[in-house]
Amino acid sequence: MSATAAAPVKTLPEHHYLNATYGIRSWLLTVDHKRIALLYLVSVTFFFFIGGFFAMLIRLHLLTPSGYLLSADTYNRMFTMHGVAMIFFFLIPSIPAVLGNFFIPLMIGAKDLAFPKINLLSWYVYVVGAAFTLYSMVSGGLDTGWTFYTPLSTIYSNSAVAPAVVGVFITGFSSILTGLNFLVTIHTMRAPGMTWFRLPMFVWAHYATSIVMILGTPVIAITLALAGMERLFGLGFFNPAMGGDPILFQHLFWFYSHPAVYIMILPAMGVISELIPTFARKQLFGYHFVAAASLAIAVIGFLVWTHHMFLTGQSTYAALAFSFLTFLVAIPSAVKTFNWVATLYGGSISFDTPMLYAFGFLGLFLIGGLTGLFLGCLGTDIHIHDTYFVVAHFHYIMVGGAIMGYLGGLHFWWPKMTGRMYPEWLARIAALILFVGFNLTFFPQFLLGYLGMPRRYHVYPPEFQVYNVMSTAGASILAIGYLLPMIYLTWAAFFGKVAGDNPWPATGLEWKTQSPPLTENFEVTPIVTWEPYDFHNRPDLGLDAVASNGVAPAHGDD
Amino acid sequence: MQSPLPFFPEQASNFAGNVDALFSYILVTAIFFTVLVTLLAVFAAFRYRRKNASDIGAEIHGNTALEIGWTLIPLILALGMFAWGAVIYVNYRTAPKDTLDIYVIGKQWMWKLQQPNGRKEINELHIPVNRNIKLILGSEDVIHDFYVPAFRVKMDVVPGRYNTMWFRPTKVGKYHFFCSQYCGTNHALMGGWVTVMDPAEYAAWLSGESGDVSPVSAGEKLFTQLACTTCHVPNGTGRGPSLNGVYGAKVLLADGSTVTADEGYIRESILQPKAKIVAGYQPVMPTFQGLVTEEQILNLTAYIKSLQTQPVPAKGAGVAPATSGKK
Amino acid sequence: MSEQEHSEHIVPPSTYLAIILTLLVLTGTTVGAAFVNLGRFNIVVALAIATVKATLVVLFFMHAKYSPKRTKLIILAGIFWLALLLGMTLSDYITRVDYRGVRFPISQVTQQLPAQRG
Amino acid sequence: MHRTGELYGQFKTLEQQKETATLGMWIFLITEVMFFGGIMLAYALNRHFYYPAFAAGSNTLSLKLGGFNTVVLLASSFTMALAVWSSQVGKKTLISIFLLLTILLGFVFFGVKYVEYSQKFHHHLVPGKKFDIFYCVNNPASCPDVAADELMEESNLLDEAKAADPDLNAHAQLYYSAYFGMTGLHALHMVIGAGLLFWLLKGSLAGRFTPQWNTPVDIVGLYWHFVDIVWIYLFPLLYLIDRHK
Repeated sequence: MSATAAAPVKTLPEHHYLNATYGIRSWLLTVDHKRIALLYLVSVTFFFFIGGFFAMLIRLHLLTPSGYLLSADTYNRMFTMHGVAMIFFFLIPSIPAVLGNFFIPLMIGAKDLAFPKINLLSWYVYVVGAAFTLYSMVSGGLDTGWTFYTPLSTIYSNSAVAPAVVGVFITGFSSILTGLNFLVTIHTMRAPGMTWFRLPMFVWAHYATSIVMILGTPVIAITLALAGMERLFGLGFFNPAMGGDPILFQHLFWFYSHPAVYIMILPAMGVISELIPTFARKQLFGYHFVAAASLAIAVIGFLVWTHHMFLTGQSTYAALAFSFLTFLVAIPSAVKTFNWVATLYGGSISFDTPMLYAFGFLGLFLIGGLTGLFLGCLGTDIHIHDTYFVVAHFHYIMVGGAIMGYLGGLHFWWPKMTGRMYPEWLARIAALILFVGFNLTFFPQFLLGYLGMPRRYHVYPPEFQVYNVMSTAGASILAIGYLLPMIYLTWAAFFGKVAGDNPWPATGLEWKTQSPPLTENFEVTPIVTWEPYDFHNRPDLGLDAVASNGVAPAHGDD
Repeated sequence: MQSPLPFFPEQASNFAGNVDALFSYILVTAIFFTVLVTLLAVFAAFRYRRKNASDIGAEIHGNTALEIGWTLIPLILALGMFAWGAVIYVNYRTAPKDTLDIYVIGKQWMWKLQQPNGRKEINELHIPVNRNIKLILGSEDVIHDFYVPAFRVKMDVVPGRYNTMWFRPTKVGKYHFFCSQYCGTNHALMGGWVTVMDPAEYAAWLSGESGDVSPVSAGEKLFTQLACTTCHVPNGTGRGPSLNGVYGAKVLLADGSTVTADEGYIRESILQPKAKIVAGYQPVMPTFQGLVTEEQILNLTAYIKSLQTQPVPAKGAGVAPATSGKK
Repeated sequence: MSEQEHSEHIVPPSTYLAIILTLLVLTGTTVGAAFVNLGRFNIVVALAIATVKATLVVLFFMHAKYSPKRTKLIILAGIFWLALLLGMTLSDYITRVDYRGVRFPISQVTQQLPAQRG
Repeated sequence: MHRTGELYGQFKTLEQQKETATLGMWIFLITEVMFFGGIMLAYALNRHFYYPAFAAGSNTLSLKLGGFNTVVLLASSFTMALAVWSSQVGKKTLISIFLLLTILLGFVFFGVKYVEYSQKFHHHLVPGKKFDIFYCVNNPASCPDVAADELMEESNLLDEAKAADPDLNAHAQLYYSAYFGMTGLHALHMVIGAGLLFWLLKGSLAGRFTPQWNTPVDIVGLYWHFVDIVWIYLFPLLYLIDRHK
């Protein structure tokens, strides 16, 4: 344990996972979870910029009511491929497969995940799925919407549906394998003393996420398999011409795809639950409640899926039940938010870039979550279902929530992953640009939605133009906000200042090893004797032992 | 839409005011929590900002009373939203009886609409103000969705089944309607205008220039052509039940259950006569599957609906005895 | 990890033999039952017998009977989630007013069908 | 990760390693349950909507072949269980014998499945444009493998079903969608299982499995039994609808 390195000029450790072996083979055949995480980092970033490129075209096109630069068919392909790339190939793997893969073993004091080879396999599965999807994008594109609704996708679309469906189907197994690996690892690989209630909240969040991956993803797999076979071989479950029911597809699709939203947001919540205590230097308020809220979201999240289908003609009774459950799933999210804010109280708050992302997340997730109430509510959903209101809502959750969490986590752990610091002031400016650009892009879409502009329109009546122009302007700012971190983080990985083992300092086990870590993570298996986020009994962090901000200590009964 | 930055669209139906009110209620709640959380966070960020590099925060682990509080209060507020929303939704999904029924067929990428008297329109809908309007929605290909923002109503149009939606326009004027479920290339072009008119103007519009036969009379003709009259004798003496007054009433079935005779039931009885047998009758009716077109079924249904006002025979009607007095 | 010691419970071949014989008898029973008209209970009986057979396989062939509590919990969770998927979806279909799914005449729709495409 | 004997580097003990592997397999099997759950749901709904078509479709299947395959699969589960037992008590030759038996039974299953599939193909019972549930009844000459009295029976059944459901031919395709979808996925799992069994056989011939270390046998055993369980449900759901006529 070399946490007390306080040398005046910091240097990178002599041996670490990055220089353990060299050559392309040592990366492509690695079973080291940290290297696999970096493989994922490269792949999901690639898809993020593909998706972002499509998004930029969409926003440019919508500058004028009659459409600016794309034909109807091209526009439809753009938004479909934007959705597919972003959801299946960026958002779902982003935090779990990059940050989760890298840090879960480190955080629980394990040498690796339980199944390192399966971990590598999951990346290859992802790559194969991605290859099919890219093939579909270049061979005619895909124009069904990322939701693949039947019978449009199975019978009527003349775009490259089959390879895309196969691609998403295959990628699903990557997600299943990752979730399986995490669940087993968290159960059996914890270091001595790392009890369930000493786990960092990031690990809890991934535990909950993995449950969703395990139980939901197989259902989307079979659904897409059936839809694919329907298109290729004429199976008929979703084909009204044979008496099949297209609504059944939606049931099966949303059984996964609603919980999939929690695959995206739960890990981000986990990141935020790390960032806030670290940068407020304070115990996470209500640890047990935040952990329980993660599990509650994962479980109740499975019971709300038909709120995407209130207007398909589904049973009124079912609609009532599912709307009720939808309101229930809002509660644990609210509990988490309140606990984060309460954690700030009496803290010693710094404004390093990761913390700025945490504040950004709080604001955007709050708006995203609260606007979900309008959609879960039966009365208002009649009006705003399938309008830009929905588009704005889920972008606040997925972009404002999940990506803010992802970027916050990347900045927070970048020194651990690469051993080097990113440029602090540039990063703060980028975070600010992102926040402003994001709000300018997506807030006007709430207004558009309530005014009645349906989603997925390549042309629109002129009365909607003002907000569309605002949105496009915001998107340009947002694009800069995303390019900046990509550039300076890459630069920092090679040329940044050497960070040291624990630059923040933070309490987690991952900070007790060197940066970048050894291939085996720890020289000696650590023994955990402290509570999570406890700054008071950790002399090894080199901080003052008592709080100096005038708030009396209070031992709650959490 | 006059304001350069509009917020609420025009309110032009019975649902609009209520949906906007509910929206405002949720909006106020949402703003309250957004402001509360933001203020608390900003306050904490300033009050507890780090003064010395090695400062740490106070030792606070949590507070169960607070946790329970901020679980229960949002729960209660949320249940209020749920209940209000549920009332509007149930009202929306349950059409009143005295509706003006308009058939709407969606296909890639146009809407075909038909008035009760048979007058057809493409991407245009004329309706009288202050009448309850019911749209019966069918699709010829993929899933569409009929959406009128000014009325705050929409409903998916699903191939293979019928959905219905209803509303009562409250303001004369012209309003956009859209297709709101992505349906392929020209999804965005699949819209048009709803024109809400004074009843007198509507009547004039309806009678003018329409060369189409009303569905009721077309249905009556078909009813004879297809020899339905040989069994479904109005006075109830035929091999099939009399259809007088049957629409909208409860029908007693051979297995003892009852079913409300709505469009769906009538459609099923024509296409799959053996699915539901009226009590006291033999399953002798042949299926008309493939023999009648979609439009002809609509006409037959319209005709059977017109028999609603005919006297119900004491014996031989399909109407269940207990509830034979309709609504 | 304390439940580790008994995970190596060895089931004797005689138990396996008894189980396989029971399974074969139950297979015969389920075929026999299918030839008796029980109305709607045919499916109930068939599923009940299948469930008994599956339970025997899980408990003995797959050693669930001798496995730690966690394994049993996982099995139950799987069954529970399957029930959620089936039950909650069917709850929509069986409470629809027109739950039998009144459908267009096939001829109407098939005319519109373009050729199947890859 | 380094490997010391049979212990992989990320683990501390063989017990931890085995516990982890078993847990992983069980969790994987739960994902399989959900996977088959989706198609079960499609089956359940369509069977509910179109019972006559499903009954008619089921009656065109060969109960003899289906029943025989059920017995074969159950027997293979039995031999698999004995292979696991042999590895636990350290009877190295017996492991290979039982694994071989399991593989053989698996191949018998494939053989029968092949016969069944090709029959359906010749009888125009594969969903798609050529699908015709009346094909054999109308063209007895093209279906030499169906006996005349069976054809008579089938003809009566189909007429009855047609009377109840005029769209029989469309809805029977839904039954066959379920049949091919479910049995096809099951067969795919069997193929993967057979591959795993060959891999085990290689290991057991090399004498790698001992009472101390037999995790692969145990794990593959779990998988094979699961595939058996799926068939235990598929058999009555597909072959035994409305057989009493």
